[in-house]
Order: sequence, then structure tokens, then C-alpha cells
Amino acid sequence: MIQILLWLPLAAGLVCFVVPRRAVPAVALLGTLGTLALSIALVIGFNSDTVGLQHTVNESWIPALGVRYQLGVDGISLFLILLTALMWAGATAFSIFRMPERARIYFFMLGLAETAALGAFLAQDLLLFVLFFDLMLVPFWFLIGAFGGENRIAATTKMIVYTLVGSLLMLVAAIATAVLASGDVGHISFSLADLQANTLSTGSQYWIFCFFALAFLIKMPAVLVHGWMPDAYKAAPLPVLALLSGVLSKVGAYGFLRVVLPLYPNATIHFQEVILVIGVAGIIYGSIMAFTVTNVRLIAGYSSLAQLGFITIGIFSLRPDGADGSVLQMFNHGLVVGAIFLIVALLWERSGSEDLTRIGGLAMRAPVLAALFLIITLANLAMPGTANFMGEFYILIGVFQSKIVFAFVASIGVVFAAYYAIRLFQRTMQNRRTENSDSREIGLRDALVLGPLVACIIALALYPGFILGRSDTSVKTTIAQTCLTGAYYNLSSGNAATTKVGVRCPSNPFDKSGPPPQLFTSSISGSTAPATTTP
Amino acid sequence: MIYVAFFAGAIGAVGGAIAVIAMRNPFYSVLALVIHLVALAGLFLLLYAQFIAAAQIVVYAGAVMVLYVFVAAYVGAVEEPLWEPIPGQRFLAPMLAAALLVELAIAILGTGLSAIDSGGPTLPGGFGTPNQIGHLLLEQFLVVFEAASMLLLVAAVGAVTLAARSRKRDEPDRARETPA
Amino acid sequence: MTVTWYVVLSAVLFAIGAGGVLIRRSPLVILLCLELMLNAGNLALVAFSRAHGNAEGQVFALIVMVVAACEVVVGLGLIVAMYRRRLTLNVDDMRSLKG
Amino acid sequence: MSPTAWGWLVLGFPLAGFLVNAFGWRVMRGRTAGWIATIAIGLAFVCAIGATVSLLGHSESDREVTSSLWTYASAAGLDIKIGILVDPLSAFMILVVSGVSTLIHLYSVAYLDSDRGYSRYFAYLNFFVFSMLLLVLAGNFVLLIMGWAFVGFASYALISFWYRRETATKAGMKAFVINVIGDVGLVLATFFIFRELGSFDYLTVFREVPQHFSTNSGVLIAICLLLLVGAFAKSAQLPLHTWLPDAMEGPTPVSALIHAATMVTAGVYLIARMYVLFEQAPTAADISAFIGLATLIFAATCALAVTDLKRIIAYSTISQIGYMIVGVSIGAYAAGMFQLMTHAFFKALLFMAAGSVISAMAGTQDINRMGGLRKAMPITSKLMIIGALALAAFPFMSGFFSKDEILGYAIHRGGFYVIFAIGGYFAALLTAFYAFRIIFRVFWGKPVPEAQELEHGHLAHAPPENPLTGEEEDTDVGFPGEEHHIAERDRPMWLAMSVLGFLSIFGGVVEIPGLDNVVENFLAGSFLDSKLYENLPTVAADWGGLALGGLISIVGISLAYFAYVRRPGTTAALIRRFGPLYKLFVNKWYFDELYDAVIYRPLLAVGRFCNDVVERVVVQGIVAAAVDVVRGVGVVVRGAQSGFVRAYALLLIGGFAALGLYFLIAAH
Repeated sequence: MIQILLWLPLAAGLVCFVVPRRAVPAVALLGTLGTLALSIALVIGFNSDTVGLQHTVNESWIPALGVRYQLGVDGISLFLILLTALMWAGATAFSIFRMPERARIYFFMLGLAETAALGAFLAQDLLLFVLFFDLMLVPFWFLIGAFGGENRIAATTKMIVYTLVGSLLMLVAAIATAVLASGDVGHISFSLADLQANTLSTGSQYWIFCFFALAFLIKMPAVLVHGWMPDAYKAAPLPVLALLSGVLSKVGAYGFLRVVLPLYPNATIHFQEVILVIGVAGIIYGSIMAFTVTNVRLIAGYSSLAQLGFITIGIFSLRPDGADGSVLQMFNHGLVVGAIFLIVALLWERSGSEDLTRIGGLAMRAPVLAALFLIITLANLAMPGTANFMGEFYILIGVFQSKIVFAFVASIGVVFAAYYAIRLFQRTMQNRRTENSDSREIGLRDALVLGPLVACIIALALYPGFILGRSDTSVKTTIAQTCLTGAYYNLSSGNAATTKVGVRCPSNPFDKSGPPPQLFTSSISGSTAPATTTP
Repeated sequence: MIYVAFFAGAIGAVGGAIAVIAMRNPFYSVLALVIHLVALAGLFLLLYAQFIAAAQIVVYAGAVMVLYVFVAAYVGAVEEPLWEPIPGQRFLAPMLAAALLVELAIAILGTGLSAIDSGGPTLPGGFGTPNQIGHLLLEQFLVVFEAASMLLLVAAVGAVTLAARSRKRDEPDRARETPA
Repeated sequence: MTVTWYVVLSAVLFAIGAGGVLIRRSPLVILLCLELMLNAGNLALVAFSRAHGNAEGQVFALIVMVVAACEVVVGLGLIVAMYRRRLTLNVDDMRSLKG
Repeated sequence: MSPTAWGWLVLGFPLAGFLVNAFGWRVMRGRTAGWIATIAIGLAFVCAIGATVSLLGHSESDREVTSSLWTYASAAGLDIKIGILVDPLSAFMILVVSGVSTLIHLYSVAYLDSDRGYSRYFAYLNFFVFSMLLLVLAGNFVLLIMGWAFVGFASYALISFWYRRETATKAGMKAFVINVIGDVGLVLATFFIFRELGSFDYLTVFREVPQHFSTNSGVLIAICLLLLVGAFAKSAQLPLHTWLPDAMEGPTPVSALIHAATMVTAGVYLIARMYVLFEQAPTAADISAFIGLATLIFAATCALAVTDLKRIIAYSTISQIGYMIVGVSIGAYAAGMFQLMTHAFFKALLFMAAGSVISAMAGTQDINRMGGLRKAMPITSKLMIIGALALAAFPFMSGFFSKDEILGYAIHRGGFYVIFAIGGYFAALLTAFYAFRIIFRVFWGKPVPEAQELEHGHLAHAPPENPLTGEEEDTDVGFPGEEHHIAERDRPMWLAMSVLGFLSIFGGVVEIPGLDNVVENFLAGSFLDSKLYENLPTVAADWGGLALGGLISIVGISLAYFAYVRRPGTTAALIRRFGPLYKLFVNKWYFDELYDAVIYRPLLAVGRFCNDVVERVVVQGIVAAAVDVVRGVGVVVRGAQSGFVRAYALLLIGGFAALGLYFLIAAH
């Protein structure tokens, strides 16, 4: 099933080339809806109590290099897969209503991009992950470069250069990891499970961590390496932008949880505060920019920057609650920011502008649109009672218990978020109507796209435990593994030797919350050996 | 006697070569090359390569050089400008040529290659005769031989195509390819 | 009379040919210089063939001569074509490779 | 039925009303939406009574009933349930909230009649009541935060209800952002509590606090101060009060509901609810009391000077909530909650009457342009005088018992708590004065043209304009100004105001010292562990406090009568005499200007700096530097691409020579 899930979008994209022109939208839509159905089935069939991967596929692919075609799902990737399928279905449908020229190539690229994104979330082999990670770039290059707006060539070039730098560093780091880890074993393997069993020496972990972190931070993007973001966001077609911001940015955060934490635990702990600083800086900087700029796309873009800051600090709180929150928030944010970009498209159609100063008063004859937008806005600012709030709540409580100062600074970002999100809503939907603004109700077809997204937001607001409950076990395992291997927590009172010098050991969260005992012992026995060999 | 023959041939070859690059008129260069080739053929004879020597005279100095002469006569004497447009070329070119020579000399005289410093083994009768070469070509190197003939054919066709007067495209070609 | 003499002579000829290619600007002369270099190679091949008492080197030289003939034919064809198109016979004037 | 079952119903009816109005806007005609909303809240009030009765059926020590519907989120040791707690305190609050809300809905049915956003208005209003009830009934901190934030949002939505008015949307934004600051304070306090006690559940936390924390422990004080941030933001106490006067941009019933009767009292409720924490950290409680005192005096001075009718009442609200904050902070929980109740009655009444007056004045809110409306608006004027008397704590009105009981308690506690009594009595004098400043300026004096028109049975009309900027309104959205509604003519308004007038007069009888202590006895079930609750002054001392308060009230009213009716020039003379002081008061102590200069402008400057410098120079600089390096290398390499074939040959042979050199060296 997982195989069909992965390749169906690409197959649909290829079929687009052979069917008659009029059937292209139907094929594309069916492809994404099929993927969505499969991913929903995946979520339903998911066993939330199992530790480890489910629906695994493990085939030999390039034996000479030790690369395996290894796929699998666990609680971390489960909802990102659902998010991918959902957003792609939405974006495809939304694009169909505004049929682009050269539709075949457009939908093929969308399909290819979906397969690549799903592949990145499914891959359980480091090189396969890197491959899918880079494959994502290709369709987006074409989608923005060929279907984008003004300055699209410069914007794509910039985006590609930025992300390629990261990708190449990541490739180097991935190969280095496998080669260095094979030192004792003898044969090279890129399988994440194998690599996790043989962690590297602390020194190698440090530089490899930096390479991976840079790649993921660029992809997200994080502050200071976000230079590609404003241009690309201004140039990209909006449905594509919804995917870029909603799904692709999550791959970076996901990479931290899937690759960096398990494989480089010592480095993770060593650089924890650095990443926390970057995350918090992203929150503050993104928020400040979001309430300064007037371009609607950039407001959403910078708010993503801030939100991804939250997700990052949640992961690097190195606590199960913080990371749980990040997983939840990844899904929420993808949903919300994707919906915002679709709304931006509607705003553009109503006012012919993407500048706040030129839009206004759209709510009057469009109460449904205004209501949908308002709900999305409230979710975006993480209003308590929405799942986004629960995400931030978990993230902040994790950071709070691990590094309290960062939680306090980050909570300033919550206040800023209220301001910029409401500002976006208010300046577009409320106030005096500007001359070029035409208050028009949302069409039925667009409502069919936005409605389900908003319904998802509301459903999750009522029961965020749906995600948290399914992701918790996997997240807990990952974090426990990292912290135990890296000797982050003072495990038992007498065991002072494992305490890392210079790092203040926070209280062990696993004492109170109590993961299943067999998990606890297995992770200790599985990881103490490499931990003790590292100086 | 062999020494005399060798030095005569060597002086002829080197002199011819120098003359090739020194003559300002290409026509004289071609003639100098003929001298060079004949001298080389003499040296081949000294090395028991009768067939090669013969081929050198007949094919090279004879047929190929005639072609050269024809072309040189056809295009006429083109005087090269004295001004050298590439900075450093006039200085670097001889330097590099000299460097190559020095390196090769060191390689030949100062390394393992000096092991060839002998007159060579006593050769069996019939070495280098057309008979032996023919056997080698048609037995051991048949594929190479056929490939070479293919190559010649292709080259001949190519030369005809290149040099043929294209009736229709002549005018626009000239217009397009005015020298920059 | 050892083979080394011949090989050294071949090196000298090769260097002269290389220098000629670098210095001369007439395509015709450059072709001639290429001939020089090829012949230098031929001389070395034949000399080694003598040194090893093995005629295969001579076959090699023969093939080189074939290649040289092809090259001459094509090269001269090009020169004729250039002349036909009223282009100056100066390799420095053909600079469309300039980056 | 158990109290919690009633409690769920209390939450359910407003939510249902909200959903019906939100989805049925297209089909509902006329006043349908208004009646649906009013009935929904009325049913909630009935259920609140049911919950109270059912709670009274429990024994006195067993009146804390919890129930939860579903597990909201349970992961990584955090266990969050959708659960409510019904105890006397929350029952008291839901009674007040749903009761007053019903009347305000009733009033709105007529008042907003001609507004084009009629069903949107009632949807918001129902949502607000739902949120407020959720806040009150929440059984754990997370649900409290949700209700807290929902209330903030509903307040935003209602303040900027007339969303074409830029002043309204700005005010809404201000309210929302300040409320979010409060939310963040609350969230951080919750984090501390969870870190220390490992639970979000009220009862667990309250049980653990006395054992876990020593008195005045640092962490506990931090928790309490963070809670106070939340409470002060919602209750508009210094220094987070600036949103409330601006919130008067909303429709007048909204001001009555949110910004007088219910939402702003959430902070008082929070402090009372968290009394266990505050009693364990008396320093924090004292800080809270002092801020309350500062606020009540500050706001009273502003109310003396401003001339916008609704804003006077708004400042009076801030001031009165200061009393409540002082009350619950020094331990007079029952008195504080009692004040909350009576204040809800008379302040809602005052706003409603003000709304009626503003309608009669065709949207004008400036009291300088009003006067002599007594004859034209008999019902409104009588009811407003009742409200003003209650506000001024005139003897035997409802406000009299509640306010003076707080001050009596302060005297009784002795020590420096006497300061609160002194400050409170001083502000009471100001209160009485400004309350009757409104009355005398609006209803006495020479009738203004609008009043004369109304006396002739004709309601004044004017093109709707923004009372703040004088800008003509964009009537697309609709304002009540198009078709005015006054209490004299619309039965629902008259009915709602009359009920509130009755309660303003007689609401105090439930808590007369020495006679009956209904409120105190009922609330006792929520304050079982309190050391301060039972520590009450004697009846005689109470009456002493009341007598002093009554005297001050009468003095204040007399002064107002003297200044505005007998010698109308007095105030002008005072203003000339104390010019700088007046300027300070009328500019609201320059808080807005201060925040503008200290927070808003610097942030904006930082934003511009980020946009102009950081983005362009730093962020793009990284790329530019990389590009320059690549380009520089390119220029160097391009030099080799001269196009001269011979130059390429030179490089080729140079390469050969270099290779040869390498091999030669390698061979040795």
C-alpha cells in the first residue's frame, strides 16, 4: 500500500501526458484524491502503541553502495504524509479551477513533487532520504520558474542555489556518516536503523550535524538563511506556494527529528542551545518582519518563519512534550499556512493586489469568505482552543522545562503573532473598502477546497489528541534514544559519570511520564556501548 | 658509416622542421616539410623499416605533399601579420616547447627509459619488409586495418563535403560568417 | 648507434612542431606543424620497434600515417572552405569561442 | 440532575445559539436572530439556577463537583481533559453572567434592530457568553486559558463589530493584543504550576499548593504575578488598562455586556479562584491590592475629566474593578464577589441608559453637547439616576453594601491595609462626584435642540458619523444611528433596563451585615481552606464602614449638585486653577502616548530597520558575497576563454608540460 501511496502521484502525472487535454484535470485530481484516500487509510490503520516502523518495505537497491530502498511509517511521519496528501489535493483542485497553460507539464510537476515529498517522509534510508529531498527541488524549480510571476527566473535561481548548497552539504554529510559508521562493521549501509545503532565519534558528529542542520534550516527556512524566501514567495504561483510553505518547509523540521536527533545525539545536545537561539531569533525576527511588511504573501511567509522557529525549538527542547508539540504544530501549520495562501489567491482575484494598503473592506458581501479567513487567522495566531495552540502549548512547556529563558522569549512571539495575524485579517477584510477592492463572495468551487481545510482545522481544534496520541510513542522513543545516547539526563542519582560536562542536566522527563519499561531498558542496552566509547 | 647516415638524416629532419616553422611563405614551408619527410624516410631505413620508409616517400612526401602544394598554390601566399594579438604567446610558446623538450630529454636519458640505450637485438631476416607488415596487418591487426580504411573513406567524403562549392548557400554563408 | 639517439631526435622534432603550432597563425602552416609532431611520434614508434625487435610498432606507425592523412585531408578541406568563404587565413580571426 | 449536568447545559445553550445564528444568517428575517440568542441565554440562566439549586442539595463541604467530557490531549505526561468544575464560586459567576447577559441580549434585540449585521452581532454575543461561561466553569488551567482567549477574541469581534470604522478596528486590535499579553501571562503561570505540581487540574493543584510551597516562596510569587498579568489584562487594571476606554467603539450593549458586567470581572474571578495560591504568597496578593488601589484612584480621576459619555462610564468601570481587585486580594472574597454582582447590575444599567441617551442624541457621545434631557426621556433619566445612585454607593442602594463592605474589611484587617480603606473612601468621593456629573450634565440644564425635538415627539436624526474623528461613516455595514432606538419607545429595552434598575436598588439585600449573608454563606463552599474568609469584621464595624461610606457618597453627590446645578461655572474655574492637573486627567495620564512612544514606535522602528537593513544587507549580503566570489572566479577563468585557438593550444601544452613534470617528480 505504501508503495502505491508513494508512486501514485507520479503515475498520475505521467498519465496526464497521454490522455486527451480535457481529461488532464480529472486525472490529476483523481491521482491526488487517491493518494489522500490511501493516506487516510494509513492513518486509520496506524497502530499507535507500536514502537518502531509500520508498513515497512525493504529492498536492496544499489548493493555496491549499501543503499537500500527502505520505506516505513511511524508516528512522526504519519501526519506529515496525511498533510502532504491533503495539501496536494487542495492545491491541485485549486489549480484546476484556474487552469494554467501548459496544464500537462504543470500537473506532472505537481505529481512528481508530491511523490518526492512523500518519499522524503517515507524514506528510511539516509541516501534515499537525501535523494527525495533533492528531487523535490526539481519540480518546484519548474513550477516557479515556468508558472510564476514577476522576477521568477531570478527568484528560482536564488532558491535553487540556496537549497542546493544545503543539499550538497547534506549529501557529503550523509556519505560521511555511512562511511565513518562502517568503520567497525566493514560494509557500508545507509539504513537509518543501522546508522542509529553505530553512532559516530563526537568529533565527526559535530561537523556532520552542522552540515545537516544548515541544509534543514535553509529548507525551512530559518532566520539568516531565509534569503531565498522573500523572492521565491513573491514569484511562486499561489497553489504552489501553499505547498512550498505548507509542506516543503516541514521536511526540514522533519529531517531534524528523523535524521539528526537519532544519528547525532551528542552533537544535538552540544548544539542544542545554538539551535534554540536560532529558533527563538526566527520567532522574534519573523514576527517583527510580519508586522512590518505590507505584501500579503510576505506576511504569511514571515509568519511561517516564526512558526517554524516554534517547531524548531520544540524539537530541540529535547523533551517528549516539546517534540510532540512540534509534530502537532507541523501538521497544523502546514494546514493553516496553505489555506492562507489560497486565501491570498482569492484576495488577489478580488482586489488585483497583494499589498495590504491596497486591499480593504472585503468582508461586506463575502461573509463566508470572511468567516473562513477569520478561522484560519485565529488558528494561525494559535488562539487557545485551536490545535495550533495545543502545538505551541506543548512546545513551550517542553522548552520551559528544558531551558526556561527561551520559553519566556518565545512567548513574546505569541503576542506578536496575535498582532500580525489580526492585522492581516483586518487590513484586508475590514476597514474602508479601497477603490480597487471588489467584495465578492467565495465561489462554490473554491469553498469546496477551503471548506475541508477549515473543517480539518476545526476538527483538530476539538480533538488535537488525535495527532498527539498517535505520534507520542514514536516521538518519545526518538527523544529518549537521543537523550540516553547523548547522556543528556541524569538518569539515576548515582550515575554521575554519564553527566555531560558543561551541560546542566534537566530533570529527566521519563521518570514522571513513564514510557513503557521495555522501551526504556531496550534503549539503554542498545545504546550504552557507543555512548561509553565516545569521550 | 651508420653514424654519417644518421647525422645526415637527423640534420635534414631537424633542418627541414625548423624551416617549416621559420618560412614566412607557406609554400616554402611545404617544400621544407618535403625535405624533412625524405630525411625521416632515410632514418626509417636505418631502423630496418623499409616498408614504412617506402610508404613515407610514396604516400607522404609524394601524395600528401602534392595536396599541400596544390592548396598552398590555390590559396596563395598569405603573409601573417607581425603583430601578436595574444599577450605572452610569443614568449611562452618557445618556453613551453623548450620545456617539453627538456622534460622529454630527461625522461629519455635520466629515467628507466635509458634501458633502451642499446642498438637493439639482432633482427631476424625479413624484419620490416612489406611481407612481414602485410602479414601483421591482415592477420593480427585486421580490425585496425579495416577501421583505418573506414576512417580514410569517411575523411575523403568529409573533405569533399567541406570543400565542395555549395551553390545555393554560398551567398548567405558569406554574409553570416563575416570575421569578427 | 643506439636507439636513444633516434628517440632524442624524435623529442627535438616534436618540440619544434609544438612550438610551431603555438607560434604560427596560418592554418596551413599549423597543419604542417602537426605533421611534424606526428612524424616525430612515428620516428619514436619505429625506433622502439627496432629496440624491441618487434614489427608491431611499425604497424602502429603505419596507422598513424593513415590518421595523419585523414587529418590532412579534412584540414585542407577546411582551409579551402575558409578560402571559398573569403575568410582570412588567420586562426586568430576565428574567435567565436570567446567566452 | 447533577450540578455538572446543568453546567454542561449552561455551556451548551449559548453555543447552540451561536451555531444557529452563525449558520442561519441567510434565512433569518427581522428580529428572529435576536430572539433566538436571547432565549438561548435565558435557558442558560435557567440552567444556572438549576445548577445552583442542585449544588445546594450537596452538603456544605462537598460542593466542588467535577465532570469531564473527553480527553482533549494526552501525551508526554500532559493530561488535558475537557472538564468543568461546578462549585459555589462558579455557580455564583454563571448566575451573574447568564442573568445579566440575558437582559443585555434583550436590550440588544431592539437596540441593534436596524443594523445590517444583526445575526452576526447575536452570533458574536452568544459566542461571547459561551466563552465567558467556559472561563468560569473550566475545571483545569488549559480550559481556563481557552475560555480566557475566547473571551478576548469575542471582545475583539464585538469591539470591531462596525468594521468599516478604522477607529473601531484599531480599538479591537488593541484589546485583542493586550488580552493576548494576559493569555501569555496565564500560560506561563500554568507552565510553572505544571512544572512544580505536574497537573493542570484545579482541585489537584489547590490541594498540593499548601504542601508543596512554603509561604512566599519565589516560584509561587512568580506564578501569582504571572496570573496577575492575565487578570489585569482582562480586568483593565494598570498598566494594561488602555484597551478598555477604546473598547467603547463597539455597540453600546456590547460595552454594557463585556466591558462592564462580565468580561472585565474575569480577573477578579481568577484571583478569587486562585485564592489558595495567593494566600500562600501574601506578597503577591499585596502587590495585587496595591495595583488595584492605584487603578481605582487613577481611573476615578480620569472619569472626572473626560467628556465622552461612554468613556466616563468605562473609566468608572476600571475604577470599580479596582475595588473588586482590592477586595479579593486582601481576603474580602465574598465582598469582592458581591461587588462584582452589584456592579454588573448598575453598570449594565448605566451603559444601557447611556445607549438610550446616545440614540436620542443621534449618535453624539460628548456630554458637552448634551443637557436637559430629563423631561424628554423620563424613563431613561429615572433609571440612569438609579444606576448613578448605586454607583455612588448611596445608602441602601446595592452598591452601598458591596463597596463599603470591602472597605470595612480593609479597616478590619488593620496594619497597612488601612491604606486601602483610606484610598477607597477618597475614590468613593470622586465616584459619587463623577456619577452625578453625568446625571447633571445630561439631564439637567437647558434642553439642547435634540432634547427639544424629542419633547415634541420626534427623534433627532443626523448622518452617522464617527464620534471620535467626526468622519462620516461608511453605512454599508450599518449603524444603529440610521434608525434610533430609545428606552421610551422600545419595550425590550425598557424591560431590560427596568429589571436592572430594580436589581440595582434591591440587589444589596442579599448581603446586609447582621441581617442576612446569603452571598457569603453560599460562597463559603468554595473557600473552605481559606484562612481569611472567616476572618470577618463584627457587624458593628461593618455598619460603621457603611455609615462612613454613605456619608461620603452624600457629600460627593452634593458637591456635584453644587458644581453643576447651583453654580455651573465652578468647574471651569477649577480647570483654570488646576490646569496642568486637568490636562493630566483629561489625557488619561498620557498612558496611550507613553505606550506609543515606548512600545509601538520602537517596535515599528525595529521592524523598518529589519526590513531595510537586515534583510537587504545581512540576509541578502550573504548571497551577494557568495555570488561575488563565484563571479570573481568566473572573471578570472573567463580570461582564459580568449577565443584564440592558439591560446588554448598553449594551455594544452602547458598542461602537458605540467603533467610531465609531475610524472618526472613522481618517478623519483
